[in-house]
Amino acid sequence: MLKEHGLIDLENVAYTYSGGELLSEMTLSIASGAFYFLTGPSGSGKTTFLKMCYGALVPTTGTITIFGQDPRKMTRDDIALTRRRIGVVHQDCQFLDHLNVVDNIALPLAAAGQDTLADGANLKELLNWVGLGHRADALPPELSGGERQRAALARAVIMSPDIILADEPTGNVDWEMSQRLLQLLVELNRMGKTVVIASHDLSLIRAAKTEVQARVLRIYNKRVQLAGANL
Amino acid sequence: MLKEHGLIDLENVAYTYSGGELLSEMTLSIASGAFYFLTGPSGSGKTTFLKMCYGALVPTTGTITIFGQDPRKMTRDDIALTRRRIGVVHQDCQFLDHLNVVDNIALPLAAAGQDTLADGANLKELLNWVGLGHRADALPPELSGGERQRAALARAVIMSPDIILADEPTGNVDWEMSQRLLQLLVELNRMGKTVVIASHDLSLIRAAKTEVQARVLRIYNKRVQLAGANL
Amino acid sequence: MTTPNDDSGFPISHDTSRDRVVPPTGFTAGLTTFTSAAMAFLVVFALALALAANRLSDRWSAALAGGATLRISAPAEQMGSQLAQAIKVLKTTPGIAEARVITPDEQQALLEPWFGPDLPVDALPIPRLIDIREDSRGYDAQGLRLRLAAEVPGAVLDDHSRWQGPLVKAAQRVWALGLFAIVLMAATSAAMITLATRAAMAANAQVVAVLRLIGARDSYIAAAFVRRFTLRALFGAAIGTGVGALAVYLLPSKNDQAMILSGLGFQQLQWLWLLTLPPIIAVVAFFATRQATRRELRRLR
Amino acid sequence: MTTPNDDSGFPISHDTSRDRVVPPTGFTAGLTTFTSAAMAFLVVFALALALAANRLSDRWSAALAGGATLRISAPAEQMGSQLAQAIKVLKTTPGIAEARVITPDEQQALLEPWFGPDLPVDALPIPRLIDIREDSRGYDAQGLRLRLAAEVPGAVLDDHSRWQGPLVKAAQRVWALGLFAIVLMAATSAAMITLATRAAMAANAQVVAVLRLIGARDSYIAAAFVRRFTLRALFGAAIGTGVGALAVYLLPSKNDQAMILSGLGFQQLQWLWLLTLPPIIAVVAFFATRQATRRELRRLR
Ligand SMILES: Nc1ncnc2c1ncn2[C@@H]1O[C@H](COP(=O)(O)OP(=O)(O)OP(=O)(O)O)[C@@H](O)[C@H]1O
Ligand SMILES: Nc1ncnc2c1ncn2[C@@H]1O[C@H](COP(=O)(O)OP(=O)(O)OP(=O)(O)O)[C@@H](O)[C@H]1O
Ligand SMILES: [Mg+2]
Ligand SMILES: [Mg+2]
Repeated sequence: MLKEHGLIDLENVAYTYSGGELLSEMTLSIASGAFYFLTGPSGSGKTTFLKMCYGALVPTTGTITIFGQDPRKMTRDDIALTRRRIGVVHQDCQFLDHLNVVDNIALPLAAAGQDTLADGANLKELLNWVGLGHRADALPPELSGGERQRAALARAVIMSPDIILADEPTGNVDWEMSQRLLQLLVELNRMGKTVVIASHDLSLIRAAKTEVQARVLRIYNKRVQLAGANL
Repeated sequence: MLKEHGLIDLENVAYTYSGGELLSEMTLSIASGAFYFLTGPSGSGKTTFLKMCYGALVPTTGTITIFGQDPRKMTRDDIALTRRRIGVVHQDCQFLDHLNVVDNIALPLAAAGQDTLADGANLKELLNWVGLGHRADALPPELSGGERQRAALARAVIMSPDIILADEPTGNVDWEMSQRLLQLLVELNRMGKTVVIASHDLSLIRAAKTEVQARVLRIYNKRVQLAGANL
Repeated sequence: MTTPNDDSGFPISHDTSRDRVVPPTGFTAGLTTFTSAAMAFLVVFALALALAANRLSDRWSAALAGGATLRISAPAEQMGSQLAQAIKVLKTTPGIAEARVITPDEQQALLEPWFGPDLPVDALPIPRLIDIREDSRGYDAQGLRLRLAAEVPGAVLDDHSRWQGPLVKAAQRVWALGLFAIVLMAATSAAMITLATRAAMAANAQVVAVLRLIGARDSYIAAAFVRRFTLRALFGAAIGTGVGALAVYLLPSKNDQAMILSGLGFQQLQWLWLLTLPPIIAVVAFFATRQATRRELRRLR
Repeated sequence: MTTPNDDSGFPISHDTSRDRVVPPTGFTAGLTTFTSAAMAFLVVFALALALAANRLSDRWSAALAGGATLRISAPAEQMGSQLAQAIKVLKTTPGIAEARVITPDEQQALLEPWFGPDLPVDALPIPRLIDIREDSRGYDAQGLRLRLAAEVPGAVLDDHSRWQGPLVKAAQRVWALGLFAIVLMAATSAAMITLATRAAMAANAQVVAVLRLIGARDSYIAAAFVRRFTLRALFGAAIGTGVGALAVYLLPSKNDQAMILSGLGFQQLQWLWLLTLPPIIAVVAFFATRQATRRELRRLR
């Protein structure tokens, strides 16, 4: 069953906040190993879509299947275990403000009961990748906006998850840094990870297209559509 | 004295966090009525600079003069009164999560003891300008990332301040919306308000240059420099 | 009664929109209310205990009232004159309110437990007793003894308080302990309300940051928190007092033999004392939160 | 003593890294510690009061021990035989531990307050007294009276407990009230610690959100909070107990006349009871926080 479908499958999914229907009739499949961009105007439902993908929200109608499981039928422990296979970069990156950057990035390892120290070398490398090598001992409130986003990305990939869901991971960083972060995600994608990036930054998407075979999902008029080659 | 100088004057200002010197030897003046962009790599000190401009941080060395006053010599009440003349858009927009969008935007009026209802008409107009007319009754945690940024901008301008300091006000909104917000700021500038926008989005800056005589401040190597026409 | 979410009626500020900036709910809110309620409840009990002890010590004090007995042993033919002489002495002793010769019948009753009802008091050469009540000034027992020795040779002064005093002292100690417990709980309440306020302020650091950012003065921010917390404390104290009063009222100790500890409980006007409890706790909360808010605002600069 | 920020030594979990995810400081932390401390302090006092009352009621009960006096009025020539007869009856009455004829000297001493030292007890036709101590079973006063009426015509049984009982009852009531206060405070502590935990959880909603996001199980999150709060409660209770014990120890009530309320205070082994207080409060805190955490985790889904 997992073979036939993607990592995450949506079937006729709709989502309604108290305000009204936001997303509807979404049927699509996030294919394993693919690289996706998710775009659409502000308030169109990108974050909502991603939240359904990692089980933080359940569809109002329709069915979503995450790694072959329906989140409605999963216990909270099941959801916790599933989350370890999903790296999430939240739009408003949240950290434990009393732990320093390294500890925050290594937190998924601690929560999964893995030894933090064994991965010490990797951790350092990762920190340098996101340009936070010199800020390792800083507390999250001492980071700049862009630094926080990079730390969130580092935390999302530390468990080497099967799929990475990043919500505007480059919203607060300069062009050079955003290229570097994109590079990191592209490399992870080449290692077989699935990547979904929500972004309104069309120039970023264009730049990525030169590096990777990216598919662009576009939320328009409550529907998610696969955008063509033209952007 | 206020005549001769700008709204905010920095003289040989340096700022040092516990980590080390971040900004140094900054001598510049924010001229009344001008339109500034503040740019620089992530972590270069844009937010720090803006925080000094509204008195949230005081320089480690050197002197900053805000509306002719030295924040080091101001009481907390003085600072509060000064803040009413400064509209600030924080990078991580903060709201009172238990009040709805309208009340949050009108909060500066309430804190200043002004009647909220008298400005009712304006408030509605402003909400529509930032595209939040339909979300007026929502609570801040129910807003999307871009919606929050727009609400923060609306709150910053509601008191009709002398100067607007906006930290990445378009980091989470799509191109179309960012143009619209820029338009709002340009109009305010035409009405005589001083505007300072910290942003790493060069295309936004380029777009603005066609509309307004904008000066670009660039943080580079701990110094703030006025960038030339070439960007 | 004003509920904590109700903005009307408490005269700290007329600007009711002001404390809307403080989130209305949350567990620090519940904590303050509950703390006040619990403390008020305990204070009601301590008060009941203290008042019962006070009543008891009053009653015993009154019963003794510096009570003393003058015992006169004399041959039957001198008894009359010695009694009269003793009364004369006592009447002229400052500090003695009353001196009364105990009649043979009363004496018979007093002795009955020891000798049975058939004792011929009149026929026996037993001493006669004079009951002495001192007034508020008290009398000088030593001086009285000296005078009596000179003028009424057969008289012996027996001072009851020598052996009944400890009873009164014990009751007074319970009363003092009750007051001590009340002071202790008031201090504890104040400390807890202070801590709850600071916890709430810390939890609402973002609220403070936002208000600072938009140019709210410290006094504006402080007033919002103080008002909110004072109202919560008042509300909690009212509930605690009410429940406490009900519990004291329902305590099954009324129909008991009222001799020693006349049961916990308030008498008539004492119930009115309870009405002062909630305002007192609210005032304590007011100053505690004001202090806490100011400190926290300095800290969160 | 383990401090709340010290991760060693408390055997809830060996994974000491675990509760680092809960912010170590903050006023909800102080609140929990202070609440436990205050409650432990008050419990120490309530315990002291209760124990003092218990001692008192024990002493009085023992002193009375169902104490009674048998008074025998008889012509001098029959007195000896009636006394002997009465003792015989009493010795065969079930429930009476001891019966002792009070000697003339003792009787003289008892009567001295009333008649002075010169009373010729022997020469007077005053009754003789027999002191009766009942054993734990107690005796049937009514039955004894009937037997005595038949066999010892001059005997009258005077049951002390008739008028001394209320004293014992009063002391027992103080003891019961002390226990009641302790239970009340334990309940209050539990409620406050629960509220403090929930306040802390609410204030740390972001911590919970982050931990959920990165795939931490509820049990992991809960354990961190429970451990932290149990340690804080233990720490606070230890401090409160220590300070309370010191205060009781220093209370100036020792050299007082020990007759009625023998002073607040603990005697010898009773001090050891105090050692059990902190663990008990910690256990209460453990269950209170576990309950609170689970509920809060469900709420913050
Ligand atoms: N909890 C909520 N309750 C009610 N409405 C909500 C809630 N969360 C989001 N919304 C609304 O749903 C819409 C979509 O929100 P979402 O965060 O998914 O947008 P988005 O595409 O991520 O936007 P952005 O690019 O600005 O982040 C917005 O209008 C938002 O106000
Ligand atoms: N409170 C603090 N204590 C120590 N270092 C801090 C603190 N605040 C900021 N910094 C550091 O100072 C540097 C500049 O921070 P700042 O937020 O001013 O950068 P920025 O230019 O706004 O970056 P961005 O574009 O990413 O928002 C960063 O490296 C940051 O980690
Ligand atoms: Mg979003
Ligand atoms: Mg910044």
